[in-house]
Formats: sequence, structure tokens, C-alpha cells
Amino acid sequence: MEAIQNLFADESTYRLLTIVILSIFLGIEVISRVPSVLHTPLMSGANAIHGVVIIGAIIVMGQASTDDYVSLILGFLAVILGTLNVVGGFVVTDRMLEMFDKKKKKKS
Amino acid sequence: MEAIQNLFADESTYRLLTIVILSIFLGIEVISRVPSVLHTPLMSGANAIHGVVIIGAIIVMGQASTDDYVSLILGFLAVILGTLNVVGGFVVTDRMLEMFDKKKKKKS
Amino acid sequence: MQNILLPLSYLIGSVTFIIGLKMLSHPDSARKGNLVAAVGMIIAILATIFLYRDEDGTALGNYTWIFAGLIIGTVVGTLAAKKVQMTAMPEMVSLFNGMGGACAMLISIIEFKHLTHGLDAEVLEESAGMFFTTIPAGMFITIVLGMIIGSVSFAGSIIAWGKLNGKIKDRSFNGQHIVNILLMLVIAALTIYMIAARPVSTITIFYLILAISLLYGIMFVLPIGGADMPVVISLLNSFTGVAAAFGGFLYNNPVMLTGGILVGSAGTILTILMCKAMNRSLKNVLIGSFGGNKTGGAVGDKEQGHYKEISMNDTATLMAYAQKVVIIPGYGLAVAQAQHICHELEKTLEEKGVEVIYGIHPVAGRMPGHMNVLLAEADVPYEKLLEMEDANEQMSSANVVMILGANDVVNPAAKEDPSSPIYGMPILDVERAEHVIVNKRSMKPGYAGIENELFFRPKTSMLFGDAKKVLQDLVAELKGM
Amino acid sequence: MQNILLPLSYLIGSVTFIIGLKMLSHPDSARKGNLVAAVGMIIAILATIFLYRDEDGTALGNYTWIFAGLIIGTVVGTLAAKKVQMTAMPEMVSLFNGMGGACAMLISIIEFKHLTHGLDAEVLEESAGMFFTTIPAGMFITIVLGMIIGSVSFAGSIIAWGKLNGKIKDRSFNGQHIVNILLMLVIAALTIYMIAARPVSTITIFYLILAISLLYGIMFVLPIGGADMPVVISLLNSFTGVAAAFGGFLYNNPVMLTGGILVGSAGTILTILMCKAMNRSLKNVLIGSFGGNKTGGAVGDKEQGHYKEISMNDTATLMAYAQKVVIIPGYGLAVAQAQHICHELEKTLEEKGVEVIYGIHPVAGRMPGHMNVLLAEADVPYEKLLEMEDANEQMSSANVVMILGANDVVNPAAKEDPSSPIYGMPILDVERAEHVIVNKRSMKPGYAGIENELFFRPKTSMLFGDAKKVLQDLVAELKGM
Ligand SMILES: NC(=O)c1ccc[n+]([C@@H]2O[C@H](COP(=O)([O-])OP(=O)(O)OC[C@H]3O[C@@H](n4cnc5c(N)ncnc54)[C@H](OP(=O)(O)O)[C@@H]3O)[C@@H](O)[C@H]2O)c1
Ligand SMILES: NC(=O)c1ccc[n+]([C@@H]2O[C@H](COP(=O)([O-])OP(=O)(O)OC[C@H]3O[C@@H](n4cnc5c(N)ncnc54)[C@H](OP(=O)(O)O)[C@@H]3O)[C@@H](O)[C@H]2O)c1
Repeated sequence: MEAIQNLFADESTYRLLTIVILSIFLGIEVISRVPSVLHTPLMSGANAIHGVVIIGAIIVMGQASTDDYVSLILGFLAVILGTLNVVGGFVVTDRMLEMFDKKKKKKS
Repeated sequence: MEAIQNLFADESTYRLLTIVILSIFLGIEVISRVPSVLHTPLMSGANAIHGVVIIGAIIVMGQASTDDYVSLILGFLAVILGTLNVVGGFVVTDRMLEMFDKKKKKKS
Repeated sequence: MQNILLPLSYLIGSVTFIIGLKMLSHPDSARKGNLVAAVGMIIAILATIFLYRDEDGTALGNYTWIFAGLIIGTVVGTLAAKKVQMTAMPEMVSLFNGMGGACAMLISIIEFKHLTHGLDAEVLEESAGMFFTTIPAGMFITIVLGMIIGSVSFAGSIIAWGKLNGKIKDRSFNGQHIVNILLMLVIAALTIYMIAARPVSTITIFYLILAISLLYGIMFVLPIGGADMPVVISLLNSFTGVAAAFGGFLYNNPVMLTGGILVGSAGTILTILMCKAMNRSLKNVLIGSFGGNKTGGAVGDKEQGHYKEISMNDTATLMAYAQKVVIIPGYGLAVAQAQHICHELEKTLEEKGVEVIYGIHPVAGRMPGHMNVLLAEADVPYEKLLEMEDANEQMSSANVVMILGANDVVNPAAKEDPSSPIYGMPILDVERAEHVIVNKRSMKPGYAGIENELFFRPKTSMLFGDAKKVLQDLVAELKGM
Repeated sequence: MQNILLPLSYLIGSVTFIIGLKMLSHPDSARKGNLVAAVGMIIAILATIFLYRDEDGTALGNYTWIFAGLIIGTVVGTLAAKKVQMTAMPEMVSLFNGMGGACAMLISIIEFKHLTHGLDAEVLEESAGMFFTTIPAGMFITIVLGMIIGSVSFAGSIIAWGKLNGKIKDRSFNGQHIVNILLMLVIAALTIYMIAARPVSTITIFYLILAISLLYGIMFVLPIGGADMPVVISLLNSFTGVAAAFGGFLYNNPVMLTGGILVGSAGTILTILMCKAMNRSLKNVLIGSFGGNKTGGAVGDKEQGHYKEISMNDTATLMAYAQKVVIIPGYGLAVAQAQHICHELEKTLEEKGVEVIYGIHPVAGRMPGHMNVLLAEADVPYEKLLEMEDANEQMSSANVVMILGANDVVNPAAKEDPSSPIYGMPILDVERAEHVIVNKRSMKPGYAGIENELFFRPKTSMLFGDAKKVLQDLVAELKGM
């Protein structure tokens, strides 16, 4: 328990917590008035954004020692999966939104 | 110039910058759809909030050595002015909004 | 220089995510918003690869592995995303979401392994578990929570994916959600115990938590009706966001933190909005499993009277001589892949001087915006697609309303029958028009599993058959007139 | 414990500011929002006083001074805020804003003094200014920028306050904004020079910058028309927010940072929104000084024809036998303090079975929401106050429109005359009604300084006199009928 207390005594934890709280509010504010047509593309776009977890995978992979095969393989898998999330997410979102764009063009 | 570079090399600066940027976006998002009736009270409420600068005045005041009269007097002034900003700001906002509340009560 | 560039790139990344999300929520800027976020992501990834330094200042290694992983992921991801059918997109999103969750889970596992690196049974016994107490609590908590949420999201997303493409069937038993709550409690208890007490068996407990989390993810999604999956995916999406944010804590990385939390909170709001659009509460979706065990509602409860059928020929005549026709597309149109022939019908009618518009209900189909996407694919012009309110205004001046594979979204019970499970949902008010023609294959109910009295009303005529087939015949008939 | 409590209090403070601002922007929750923010502020202040520790772990001292300052500020602030007239509120806000700016300025001055503490001419000469190079750049920049923005905000707010209560008149000369730009450039140049070169004369330069900043603040606001002050105050408000944020950087204090930046960005947006509501651009307000040197517009340009007057008796008759009367309040009503008697008129008419509503233009009066606040003070029920769009819809079914001291907001030139300075502003479309009665004291123009053709239109009759006096007579007349 003391360890937890130490954690919360660290100033930088609060800096991060401030960032977390601001981000929560921002996420809510930004989304709260989205038209229902955009629900699916938005979900998909958000899905791509959380693919930022790939950065963690890259760091883990890059720091693994070259003889630690378990870490290397798991890290490699993590990089692939993260990339799938990012790339697939953005591409599929773009395809969905292309549909809407087409309509726009027709209109003008 | 080097000093400035050093400043920007400090990780915690970026943590603070992240907070700044998130706050900017949040400020914009939160306000952007306010009805015009509320412009004045909102301005007044925001005015009270930036009175948070009082915290700086308190720190300055509390750290001044007891024989440094210039700092003491300036700090004292700063605390008074800051408090005026905070207290006056919140009270005047409340008075303005009381008007609106009154109307609400009538309605129900 | 690089110690300026890395945090700067992360800052840029965070900003593009915010701007991207914001743009994504407006129809005009949505596509650009997606691009903006993608560019920010690329910047953040490249900066990490080339500029990241650990505390000792050493750069990352294993570039071959990293690039191999990136390339494989990019190629496979792009192909999968490009090849997927329009209608299979939600399941694709679910799959990608699962990948993200798995990535977060793997990161936690590897970091945990690093913490306990080189520990063998002997060392453990000697130090009697003392070793584990040296792990900083903050780091440990972050790793474990990231692992739990990541694996729930992973397992849940895979199940959701399987359900959407029909590989996995709805399965539920009584008291399932009680079992789920128990699982959750077990996970919580084990986690708290492990972190607070640091027992000798820490490693075993860690993997036990992992296993239960995966199980929980499966059990959580399994009983939920397949048609509720969009909501569940959105929820799991926000889970993965939170898991990514834990990674941000772990590596003290602001872009992971903002990106993850943004998605976490935006995803939660989006989930709620989606539920609202379907007139359901989130609790209802998760526990009620309304899609799973169909309550049947009013089916057969009342004497329903008779419905009347209409011939193809009569339909064609009625439409050809109408002033204004409103087409109401629904799930059936999507299933029948009849969007192109539907557009053909519209053009044929317009050539005959009939005004044709579409009435789009927000939850018609099986995902939000389903009908818009579908009809856009068939090049139906944007301005012909009216949202529900606008369509309802036009309804009273329409001669014919043609309902193509829609059911719940035109069910008058939503307005009239307080005991109906869909009571309160706004519907397309087709009865204001002169004639109502309904195309579906049978008298079977739609998604909500309830009877639709509209089909028995005097104004309504049924035109049975698969939507694509019926429309083809109808167009041929019209062209021959 | 306290090293947990302090940052936690700051976190709570930041959150209350966000929630408070959010609630403040919705009519239903605005008052509570103000309270929420106030509570957060108290928590942050108390936590600072009792829990703050510097790097060495020593607590703050000088409690007597601190508490004396807090008490004086609280008493004076509360009294001032409670005593102020409803119509004088904008100037009060300006004054309080100036106090905040001054506070930020003083903090910077003291911190700068600390940096250079104990330096006398001798030391300086010896070290040839070397001393100044030891000041960390980040800290120095923060202090100087906080000082500049704080003092501009302080000086500007005081001028704005003086203008609003009529103590200071508009003063402008040709090329004033060029002088202002020059002043700005001098400030920027001196600042960059001082921070980059750290000359021996650093102290002198610092105070020089302070002086020029104060001068700039004065020059910036002086030429702007008194009626544009709400916009300027909003802008200065966001300046003070930014100054507070620099304090946050200086003390590495997250609550000052979030609070300051939130107000900085929200204030900027609010400024833009206020400009939009008046159909002006911010540039126009700041440079054009449209309120200052009245361009006269169309005054006397055209042959205006004649206007007709109406007697008190005829007015009373017309109103008493009307079905529906729309009252359009304007700045004149506020000046005449005629809101109570106006409410009296409304009640008298209603007793006679006449339906009475108010048409509220968003920029009627001299501050946003002016009319709403004014009429609320006189207990006019909320639902009688229609916003512009709703009022315009009611207009065509009204028999009489009674314009009380309004002018620009009913000027048809905004719709009809592209050369008019107010062209494009939405107006209350009074001419849709049967009769239009205008009460003002003369044929003089209103705020925008332009002629109003409405007064010469066939439907319009003028009822000259001070609004309060006229309404008193009208009510007496009506009661006697
Ligand atoms: N949009 C979303 O985000 C979303 C997500 C989840 C759930 N939902 C729910 O889905 C429902 C959507 O309503 P809806 O009116 O579009 O669909 P629906 O109520 O599910 O009805 C679809 C109808 O189409 C008919 N059909 C099926 N295949 C067909 C074919 N090949 N040709 C012609 N007809 C065919 C079916 O009748 P037959 O079997 O007799 O042919 C069925 O009654 C709502 O209840 C909504 O809450 C929506
Ligand atoms: N609301 C805001 O936020 C705000 C802020 C800044 C500027 N403004 C501007 O202010 C203007 C507001 O329009 P408005 O129509 O309300 O006012 P206005 O155009 O300024 O006209 C007010 C009229 O009231 C008359 N008046 C003055 N004292 C009177 C008295 N004692 N009894 C009767 N009449 C009296 C004046 O004519 P006589 O002298 O002939 O009596 C004057 O023409 C707009 O141009 C707007 O852009 C608004």
C-alpha cells in the first residue's frame, strides 16, 4: 500500500492525470454531437487511433535482447497486430468515407 | 539561444505543453455553442476563473523574506488584487445568473 | 536535437488525433479527418523508431524485426481493408480492434516477463518472494490493468467478429450475467491480492488473471444478440483505447496516453449515442440480450385480421401514375444486395416524370449509416436521401410508399403500443401516404422479433419475394409500359 | 500525506473549472456552474496556503499578510459586486479583469526582483552582466511574457472600465493603429534582445518593457468605441487568462495552467461569437473603431419623406383593441430604466385580453443578453421573451408592434441596403405586423450612427418622449379606458 502512496506522491503522476482528465473531457465534447450517419466511420476511425498502442510494441521490440526469443517473438507479434490495427483501421475508415464523398461530388 | 534549446529539451515542458494544447481545444469545444444570452455571464465567469492567478500571488507572498519590504508590499497588493478578481468575479456572475434563475422559477 | 524532435512529434501526434476526431464527426470533413489522424500516427511511429532513447540513452535495436512486423502488418491490413465487402465492414472493424487489444495484452506480458527476468524457482524460494516487492507499484498496476483490459477487448472482439460473419451463434444460459459478474470479481480480487501482497506465486497468478480475462471477454460478448454487435464493438473499441492509455502510463508516453484516453472517452459516448439511436439502454444491450432470446412481443397476441397482396402489374401501374414515390429501404434490401436495381427503379420512375425520394431511418439496417453507405455505393444522389424528420414531412404528399425489406423502422407499435419493446422509438410515418406497398419475403418479423400491424392495415398491400428479384421484375414491368 | 493532497486539490480545481465552464454555457445549469468553479477555486487556494512546499520542503510564511490580503479582497470584492447596478455590470467585470491582470504583472515583477536580488551597481559592473546569463531561459521568458500580457490587460481593462462608466471619452487620431503596431514591435524587439543577449542593462530594459506594455494597453483600448467595449473586455479577459497560465508555467502549477489556458481559449472564442452576433469582424472592432468615428452612413443622403406622429390616446386605443402586441425593447428602454413600467404595460394589456410578447434581438442594448437580464429584473416571465427567429414568426399575426428605444435592431437597411454598415445583420422584421409604433426621444440615430428608414415607412407612427415617461402615461391612459 505504501508503494501506491508513493506512486501518488510523484508529481509527474499528477501531470499525467491532468492529461488524462483533459483528454476524457475533450473526447466527450468532440463526439457528443455527431450525426448518426457517421457513427460507423467514427467508430472505425477511433479504432485506428487507439492503434497508437503500436508505439509500445515498437519500444518493447526494440529493447528486447537478441537472445531472448520469447520476447522477440511476442514483440514481433505485437508489432504485426498493432500495425494491422493502425493500417487496417485507417484504410477501412477511408473506404467507408469515400462513399459519403462520392455523394458529395454528385451534389455539386 | 542554447538556453532555449535546453528548455525545449526538458521532457516536463512537453508534458505541460500537452496540457496547454488539450486545454485550448477543450476551451474552444466547451464554449463554441453558447447561446448569446449567456455571453455576458460566461465572460464574467471566465473572468473569475482566471483569478486562479491568486495562487501565484500567495506563493510569492508566502516566500518573501520578512525584511524584504518591497516584495512584501507588492505581494500583498497582488494578493488583494487577485482576491478581488476571484471573489468579485464569482459574486457578480452569480448575481447576473440569479436574474435568469428567477425567470426559471416563474416558469415552473 | 533528437530529444527535441521526439516529444515534438508526440505533441503533433496528439494534436492530429484531436483534430482528426473532431473532423471525423462532421460529414464534410470526415474523410480528411481520418487522413489527418493517420499522418499524425505515421509521424509518431517513425519518431519512436528512430528517435526513442531509454534512460541510458541507447537507441532501439532489432530494426529488422520491427520493420518486418510493420511491413507484414501494413500489407495484410491494407489488403484486408480493401477487399472487405461494404456490408462486412463492422466485422472488419471488430477484428482490427481485437488486434489492438491483443497488442496491448502482449506488451503487458512481455513487460511482466522483463520484470521477472532470470527468476528461476531456486531464486524464488531463497528470497521467499521478496523479489516481487521490489517491483514499483505504479508500474505493476499499469502492466496488469493494461493486460486485463487488452485481453478482454481482444477476446470479446474476436467473438463479435465471429458473430457478425455468422461463424459463432448466440449462446446464453440462465444467470449468465451473474457468472460474468463473478468472473469480474475474481479478476479484481486476484489483482488486488497480487499487487498488495506480492505472494511467491505472483507469476502464476498473473497468468491466471490473463486466462480469466480472456474467458471473461468471451463470456461477455457471447450472449449478446448478433444485431447488437455494433454497440458492443464500439464499447470494446473504447476498452482498447483505455488499454493503449495504460501503455502510455507505462512508457510515460503522452501520445499513447492522449490517443488512448481520447478513444476511450469518445468511444464510450459513441456507444451511448448508438444505443440512443436504437432506443435501447446500454444495460439493456449488455444484460437483457434482447437480440438473443426474442421475447416475441405481440406476436400472435391479437387477432390480426387479414393482409392483402398486390400483383406486380398493379404495383407497376400504381407507381407509374404516381406524382411522388417514397422508397423506404431496410435491412432486407441490404441482405438482398438490391441497392443497384433499386437505383434503377428510381431512374425508371423519374423518366416517367415521377418524383422519387428515399426515407432513411437512422437505425435501418444493421449498422448506423448502413442505408446511406449502401445507397451511396449504388450512386443514388445524396439529396434524394431524406432523414427521418424530412421524409415524414414529405409523406403526406406522397402517393405511394414502397417499403423494401424494412420492418421495425415502420412499425406503428412504436407509436401506439406502450407494451411493445420498441415503444417510443421514432418511426417513419408511412401511413400518411396514399398507398403503402411492402416488399419482404414472408410475414416473419424483423430484428426486434415483433409483429408489425402495419401489414394488416387497410392502406397496406404486400408484395412478397426477395427484394432483388421483385425489383428486377418491377423495373422490367415498368420499362414495358 | 500533504504531498498527495496538494496535487489532488489542484486536479480537483482543474476539473471544476472545466465542468464549471461547461455548465456556464447552458442556461439551465449556468448558475450552478459558477458555484462549482468557485468551490474548486477555494479548494485550490486553501490547499496552496496550507500545503505548498518549496523544493527544500519549507512551508509558506507571512500568513498574516496573506490572510489580511484575502480578507480585504473578499470584503471589497463582495461589496463591489453586490452593490453594482445591473446595467453597470460589464464595467465591473472589466475592473475585476484588470485586477487579475495587475496581479499577474506584480507576480512577474516580484519574481524578477528575486532573480536580481542583492545586485547593486558594483556587482553588476564587476561581473559585466555575466550574472544575467545564469537566469534559466525558460523561467525568464515566462516571467517577461506574464508581465507583458498582465500589464496590457491591466491597463486596457482600466481604460475599458473608464469608458463604460463615461469617465473616459473615445480618443483617436489618424494612424493610431500604426502607432500601436509600432509599440508592439518595440516590446517584442526589447524582449527578444533582453532574453537572447542578457545585457548589463537588463534591469532597466525590463522596467522599460513594463512601461511600454502599460502604454500599449492604454493606446489599444482608447480609440475603440465605448459600445464595443463588451467585445474588448472579452478579449482582455482571455489575455488575463494567458497571463495566469504563464504563472502556471513559472510555478509548474497545473491548476493555474489549465484555468488560465481554458479562459484564454474560451475567451477568444467568446470574443469571436460576440462579434458575430453584432455582425462585425474582430479586426473591424479593433482597428475600424466604428463606434468612435461615426461614418454617418446614409444620414441625410436620401430624401427621406415625412414621418407621422401618433397621440397617446390613439396609441392606447390601438393597443387596447389589438389581439396581439409585440414589444421590441432596445437600448433606450435600458437607459430610461423603464423595464418595470414596461412590465406594467404588459399586465394592463393582458387584463384587457390582449396577448403580449416580447421580441428580443440578440444584440439589443449594449451587452449580450442585456434585454433578457433587464426584463428579468422586472419579473417579466421567461416564456414571453421570444428570440429573434421566433418573434419574427409571430410578427405577421400581430396587430401592433411597439418599439421601445430600439433602433438598429429594427433597421430595414440591414436587409435592403448593401451599402449600409449594418447590412447583413439579421433584424426583427417588424413590418410584417399591421401597425408599428416607435418610441424614442428624437429622430437621432442609434448606436451604429445611421438613419433608420423604418421611421418614414407608411406603417410606422412615432411616439416621441423618454421611454419611462411615455409608458407611464400610456399605462394611465389604458387604465382609464
Ligand atoms: N442500424 C443499426 O445501427 C442497427 C444495429 C443493430 C440493430 N439494429 C436494429 O435493426 C432493425 C432495423 O430495422 P429494419 O426495418 O431496417 O430491418 P428489420 O426490422 O430487421 O426488418 C428487415 C426485414 O427485411 C426482410 N427481408 C430479409 N431479407 C430479405 C430479402 N432478401 N428481400 C426482401 N426482404 C427481406 C425481413 O422479412 P422477411 O424475412 O419476411 O423477408 C425483415 O422483416 C431495427 O430494429 C434496429 O434497432 C440497427
Ligand atoms: N448587445 C450587445 O452586446 C451590444 C454591444 C455593443 C454594441 N451593440 C450595438 O448596440 C445596438 C443595439 O441596438 P438597439 O436597437 O438596442 O439600440 P440603438 O440602435 O442604439 O438605439 C437606441 C435608441 O434608443 C433611443 N433612446 C435613447 N434613450 C432613450 C430614452 N430615454 N427613451 C426612449 N428612447 C431612447 C435612441 O434614440 P433617441 O436618442 O432619439 O431617443 C436610440 O435611437 C446595435 O447596433 C448593436 O450592434 C450591442
